[in-house]
Amino acid sequence: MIDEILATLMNVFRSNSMQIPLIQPIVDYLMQIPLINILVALILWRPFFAVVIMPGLAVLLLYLLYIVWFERKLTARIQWRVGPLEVARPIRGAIQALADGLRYFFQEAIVHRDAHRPYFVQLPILAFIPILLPIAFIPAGNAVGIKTPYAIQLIVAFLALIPITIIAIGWASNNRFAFVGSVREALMYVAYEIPFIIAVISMIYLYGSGDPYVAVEKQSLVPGAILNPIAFLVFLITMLMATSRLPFEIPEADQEIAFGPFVEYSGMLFGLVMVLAYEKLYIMTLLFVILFLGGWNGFYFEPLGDLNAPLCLFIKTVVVISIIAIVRSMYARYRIDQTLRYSFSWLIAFSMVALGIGVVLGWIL
Amino acid sequence: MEEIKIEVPVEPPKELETLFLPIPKDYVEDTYRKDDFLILVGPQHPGSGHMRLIVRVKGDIIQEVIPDPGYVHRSMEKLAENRLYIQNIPLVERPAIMDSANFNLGYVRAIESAMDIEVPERAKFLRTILAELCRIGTHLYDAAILAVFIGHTTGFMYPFGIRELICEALARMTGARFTSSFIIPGGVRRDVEEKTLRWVYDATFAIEKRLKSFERIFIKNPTTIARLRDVGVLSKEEAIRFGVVGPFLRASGVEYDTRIVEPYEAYEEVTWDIVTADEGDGYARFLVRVNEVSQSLGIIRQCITSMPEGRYVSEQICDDVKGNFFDKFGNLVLPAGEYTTLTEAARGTLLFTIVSDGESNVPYRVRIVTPGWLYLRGFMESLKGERLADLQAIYGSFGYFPPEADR
Amino acid sequence: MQEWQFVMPEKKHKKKFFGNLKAEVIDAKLCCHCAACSAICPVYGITAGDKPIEFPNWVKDCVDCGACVKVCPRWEYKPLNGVGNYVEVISAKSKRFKGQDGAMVTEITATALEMGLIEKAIFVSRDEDWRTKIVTIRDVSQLYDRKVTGTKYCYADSIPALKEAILSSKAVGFVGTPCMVSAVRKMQNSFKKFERVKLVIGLFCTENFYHHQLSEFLLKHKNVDLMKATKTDIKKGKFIVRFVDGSRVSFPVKELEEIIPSGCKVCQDFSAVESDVSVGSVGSESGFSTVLVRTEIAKAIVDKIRERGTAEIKEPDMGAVQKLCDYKIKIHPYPPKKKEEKKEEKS
Amino acid sequence: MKVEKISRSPIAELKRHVDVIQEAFKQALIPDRVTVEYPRERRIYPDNLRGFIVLDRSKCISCFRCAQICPANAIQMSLYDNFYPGVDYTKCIFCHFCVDSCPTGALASSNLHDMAFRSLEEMKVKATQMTRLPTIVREDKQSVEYFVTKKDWKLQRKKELEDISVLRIIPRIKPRRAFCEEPESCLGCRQCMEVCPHDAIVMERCEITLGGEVIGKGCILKVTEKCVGCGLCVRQCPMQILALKEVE
Repeated sequence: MIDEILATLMNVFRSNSMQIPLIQPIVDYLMQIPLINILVALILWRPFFAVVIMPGLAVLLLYLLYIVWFERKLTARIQWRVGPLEVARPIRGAIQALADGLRYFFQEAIVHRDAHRPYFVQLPILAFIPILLPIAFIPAGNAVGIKTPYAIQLIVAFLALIPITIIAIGWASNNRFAFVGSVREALMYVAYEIPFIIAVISMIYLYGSGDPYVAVEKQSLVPGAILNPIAFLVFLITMLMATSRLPFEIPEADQEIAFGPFVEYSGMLFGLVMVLAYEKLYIMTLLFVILFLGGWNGFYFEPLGDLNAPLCLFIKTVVVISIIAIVRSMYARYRIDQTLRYSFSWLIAFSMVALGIGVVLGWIL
Repeated sequence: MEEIKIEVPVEPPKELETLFLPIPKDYVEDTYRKDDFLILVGPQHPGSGHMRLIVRVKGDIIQEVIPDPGYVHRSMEKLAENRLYIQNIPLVERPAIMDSANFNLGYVRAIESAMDIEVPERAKFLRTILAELCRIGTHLYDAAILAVFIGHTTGFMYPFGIRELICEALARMTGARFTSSFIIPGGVRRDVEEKTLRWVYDATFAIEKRLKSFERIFIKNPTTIARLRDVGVLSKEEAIRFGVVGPFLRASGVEYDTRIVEPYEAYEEVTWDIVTADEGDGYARFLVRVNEVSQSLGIIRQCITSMPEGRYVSEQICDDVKGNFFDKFGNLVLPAGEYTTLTEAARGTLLFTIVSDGESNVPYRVRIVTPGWLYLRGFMESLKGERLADLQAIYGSFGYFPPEADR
Repeated sequence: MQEWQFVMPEKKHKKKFFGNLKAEVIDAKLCCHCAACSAICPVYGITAGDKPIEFPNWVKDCVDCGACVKVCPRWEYKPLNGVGNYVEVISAKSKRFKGQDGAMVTEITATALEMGLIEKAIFVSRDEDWRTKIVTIRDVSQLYDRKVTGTKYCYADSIPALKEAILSSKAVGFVGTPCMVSAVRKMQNSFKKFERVKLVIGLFCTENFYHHQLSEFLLKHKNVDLMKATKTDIKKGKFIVRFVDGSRVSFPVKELEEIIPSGCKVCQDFSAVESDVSVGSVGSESGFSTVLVRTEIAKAIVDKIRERGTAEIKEPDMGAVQKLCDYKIKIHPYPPKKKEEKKEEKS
Repeated sequence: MKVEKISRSPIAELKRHVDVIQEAFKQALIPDRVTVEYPRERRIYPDNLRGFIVLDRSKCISCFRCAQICPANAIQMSLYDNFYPGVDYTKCIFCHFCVDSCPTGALASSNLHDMAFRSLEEMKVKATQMTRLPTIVREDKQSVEYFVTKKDWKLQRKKELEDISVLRIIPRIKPRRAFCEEPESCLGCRQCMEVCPHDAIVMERCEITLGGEVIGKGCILKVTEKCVGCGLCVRQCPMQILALKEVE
């Protein structure tokens, strides 16, 4: 009975597995060992590989360690400083984020008396569901979790759920500053979501489909950024707003409202809410790369086989995020009313122009 | 648009009763009855400094701010009554250690006016250099705090980097990076070598070059301008009525500077401009101080190039301070009377009054009125009608420094 | 290499010097509470104030220098009496100041300050409760305070203040009772530094009181609250207290007999024989003071007053002064008689 | 002088954006870094930096001037060690009033600025520990100097290590000795004798003669050669008749 099930699973996995010539000998060797072989087959099963390994959870963790360190290091460089250094000096403090994470893990997570205890503890974890779900729909070449022609729309829909959890976190904290922060988050949500969706829709019109495969294929010659530069710009700015990065770090604004909705968090829970924005940034940048920078189009090395596309997508994403990280040391924070005014006037106007370009170009192509 | 009234009975939070607040209970109830909201900013808040601001907001608009200072009150004036006149010098520097030379200068000038000491020219020039270095240091410090208050971390780091040169100049001249206690009745404690003065002269140009970097990335930054312009406006009349002093008064268009009105030390012998602005908003207050930094650099350069030769301490006191310090200053007794001096400290007019009974070697009373305390009212008034997010921007634009105000 | 010498007074008992002083003066009820010992003590151990002179823990803390013995006016006491030598005697009233009678003490001090003869003067002021308080007069303007002028009839620590004053200035004026004047003269004989006391003004004195005893007596027996008083006075054998509302209480001095300190009961010096100038109301009509000028410096001051015309000057009645001097010898015999005698009231 | 007006036109706004981005990228590529990686490298501080206080025991005359001028009350004179000063670094504010007060140059400043102590007790440095610089753990491999020209400010790194030096300035004060200005005013309290840390003032009991006539028993006070001119007796004398006088 078990053998049959295993054999069936094996067949399913083998029929749709990643072909990587470089590690093929190792895979062949491991396949001969019972029980290990089913694990290896599972890992190399394309939907699983896309969701859990690349560009999914495993590299997401790697990316988190990298970006927190890189951002601090780059900011320090611009600010005539050195940055994190003393944790693992030979590699210039590269595991600083890991050390911070460990410290958060062992720190006491305080839940204060006036907070709504269940929600206060559950919501940071619940917030991960809308963040991790889009990964299933993001394809990287042949590796894809769930293949659907409406992938882009679905990703946008899931991203729109995240602010609701942040607002709920602010409510559960039961603190004045958290309350102010939640209100700001809600206002920001309205402000950036409309131009963001219009910019995405303009690209869908341009490519004629919500299917990432179509989008990437259409960019094989000219990337989307050149086809529709205004949508590119609007997407970039709304991405900063959506992930509440400077100059739009308004809901958190540590000097004004002391980290806003997250003011009461400590320990591991704070670690979770802190990486929330970084993860959102990752998902949005994946979408950004697929829509504007040609997705997994790029280099192709024979030995890597199927791994080329996820690797290319990941590298592009990380490079884009690294460039975005410089914005943090360039700008101060805008005020909430200024941001709302800009987004409801300039950004929406620009996104409408982008929509027009998308419709026209989509009709031509 | 018609306003929709929703009757929601809101009870004031219990913590407002349990906390010690300098506001009556009626006020709290009145606030909540009128559908306003009280926010306690500080003292454990990243953007409040060592004070509490009780902010009454309606929506996002600040209706009224009640300051609750005194968290860093160190009873300077009482402590000064128990120390020798000379031992008070390190003490009076402490309210604002960034601005130590100006505080030191004000106190020492009060003693000199009591003892009728004529300060030699060289000492006057050296004192002017010290005072201006501390002024630049304070303005840079305030700019850094302003930057971090509006979320610009690079703008925080650059002034502190530049201030390192000021500290180094002070260290080379006096031996301490700040709180140098270098100015004593009759002159300064030690002569400064030509080589050191040359170094300071070169450093002023290096500071200017680094300030250009700072200007591009923070002063002229569009986000900075957006946050500070048309925010916390104090008109000329308001600024005068609320008793605002120093660069903040000049930012509202009033040409008042103690260095011009009652010149002291070498300020008469160097040429410099009094910096003013018309707008009276946060950005004008910031720009006035930025421009004052370049004026101060000019004063330092002129002082060094036209530094006279001669004694560094008055012959009425002693020939050489080294070794004679206790014998000459240990039992200083001022003639009975009240001696007041006005000094232009970095943040504004600083008043020192020493009352001596003519018998004891400790002051009968020392009164310090610091600029921070004087412009607190104007600061609170300028907050009215602004948004909650502007609280920190206006705070930074005033460079309010609670230890200085609380003394 | 430098050496100098000083004389130690002879000891009468085999104790430290304060022990000698205590045995010979304080315990022998001769102490006049002039506080000279308190002033001179190098370890500042002797306490005066509104209570008898003492040195807590003197057995241990006294440095045995003998300075207190050298300055004590009652050590080897030879009572002074009579009117003494004088160059000139006038009866005068100040035009500038308001004082007890003619405000001549104030006038003389003010003139001396204005002439530059003295830099400062030690005066006795009072608080609301008529406790004595020492003030150092540096400026004539300080003398217009009504609390500074006027008699207090209570002991005050003027001499400790005098010592501090001579350490910081070259010429000092001093006002005190005859025993204080004797103490100052004795200090000047022993220690050269006290020659800086240029002007010593003596007051006519019959007796002086402890403040707490006087106020308690007045409250208990006469129902008088000194807090509300504006002026105290002894006139023609009557103790008079005036109040803010103009009312007054008076009773014979004789009734104060029980609170007269023992030191005053052996004192025969009425007119401050050793002073530069003595001032008192006796011998003049109401509102005028009798001024007995004894030395050159005082003569110069009185001449200046006369020249500037800041005081009205009349002829005094020296008979009354002489009479009171004799009376004091009579009521305060030395050595004291064992038996208390009834004293006649002087009208 | 009025501050310049900032233009509100969108073109100027855009130009300022460009300026910011330019400057940030410039700094990211070639940073004007000014950080000193202490303790692996140490700053070279000027000689006159007010740091750890060093005592020369042979010069100290135990005059208490340092202890009496100290605004923070940080100096204690050791009763068991010839009244030599010890600095309590929990209180010291490094104003160096004591160093300036020292009449013989026994106290000197060093530019050692980074002492660390293991306990609070250890921070009360005794006179014996003040004679030389404390041993500090040095990890520095190179030294850094602020090199300033009219054009720029650079960190100049050098291979040679920072030299922690002691700056001792001997004040130009002649040796002094206590002297009685007015022996006639002497109280005979012998406080000067009591307070003298060097036993320089001695007393003999004898008969006092004045003009060949014995006037009573008394004492003779002598200031001997041992006097170093610390002036303690001058400050102690209740009649203030003593003074310091320069000797040849």
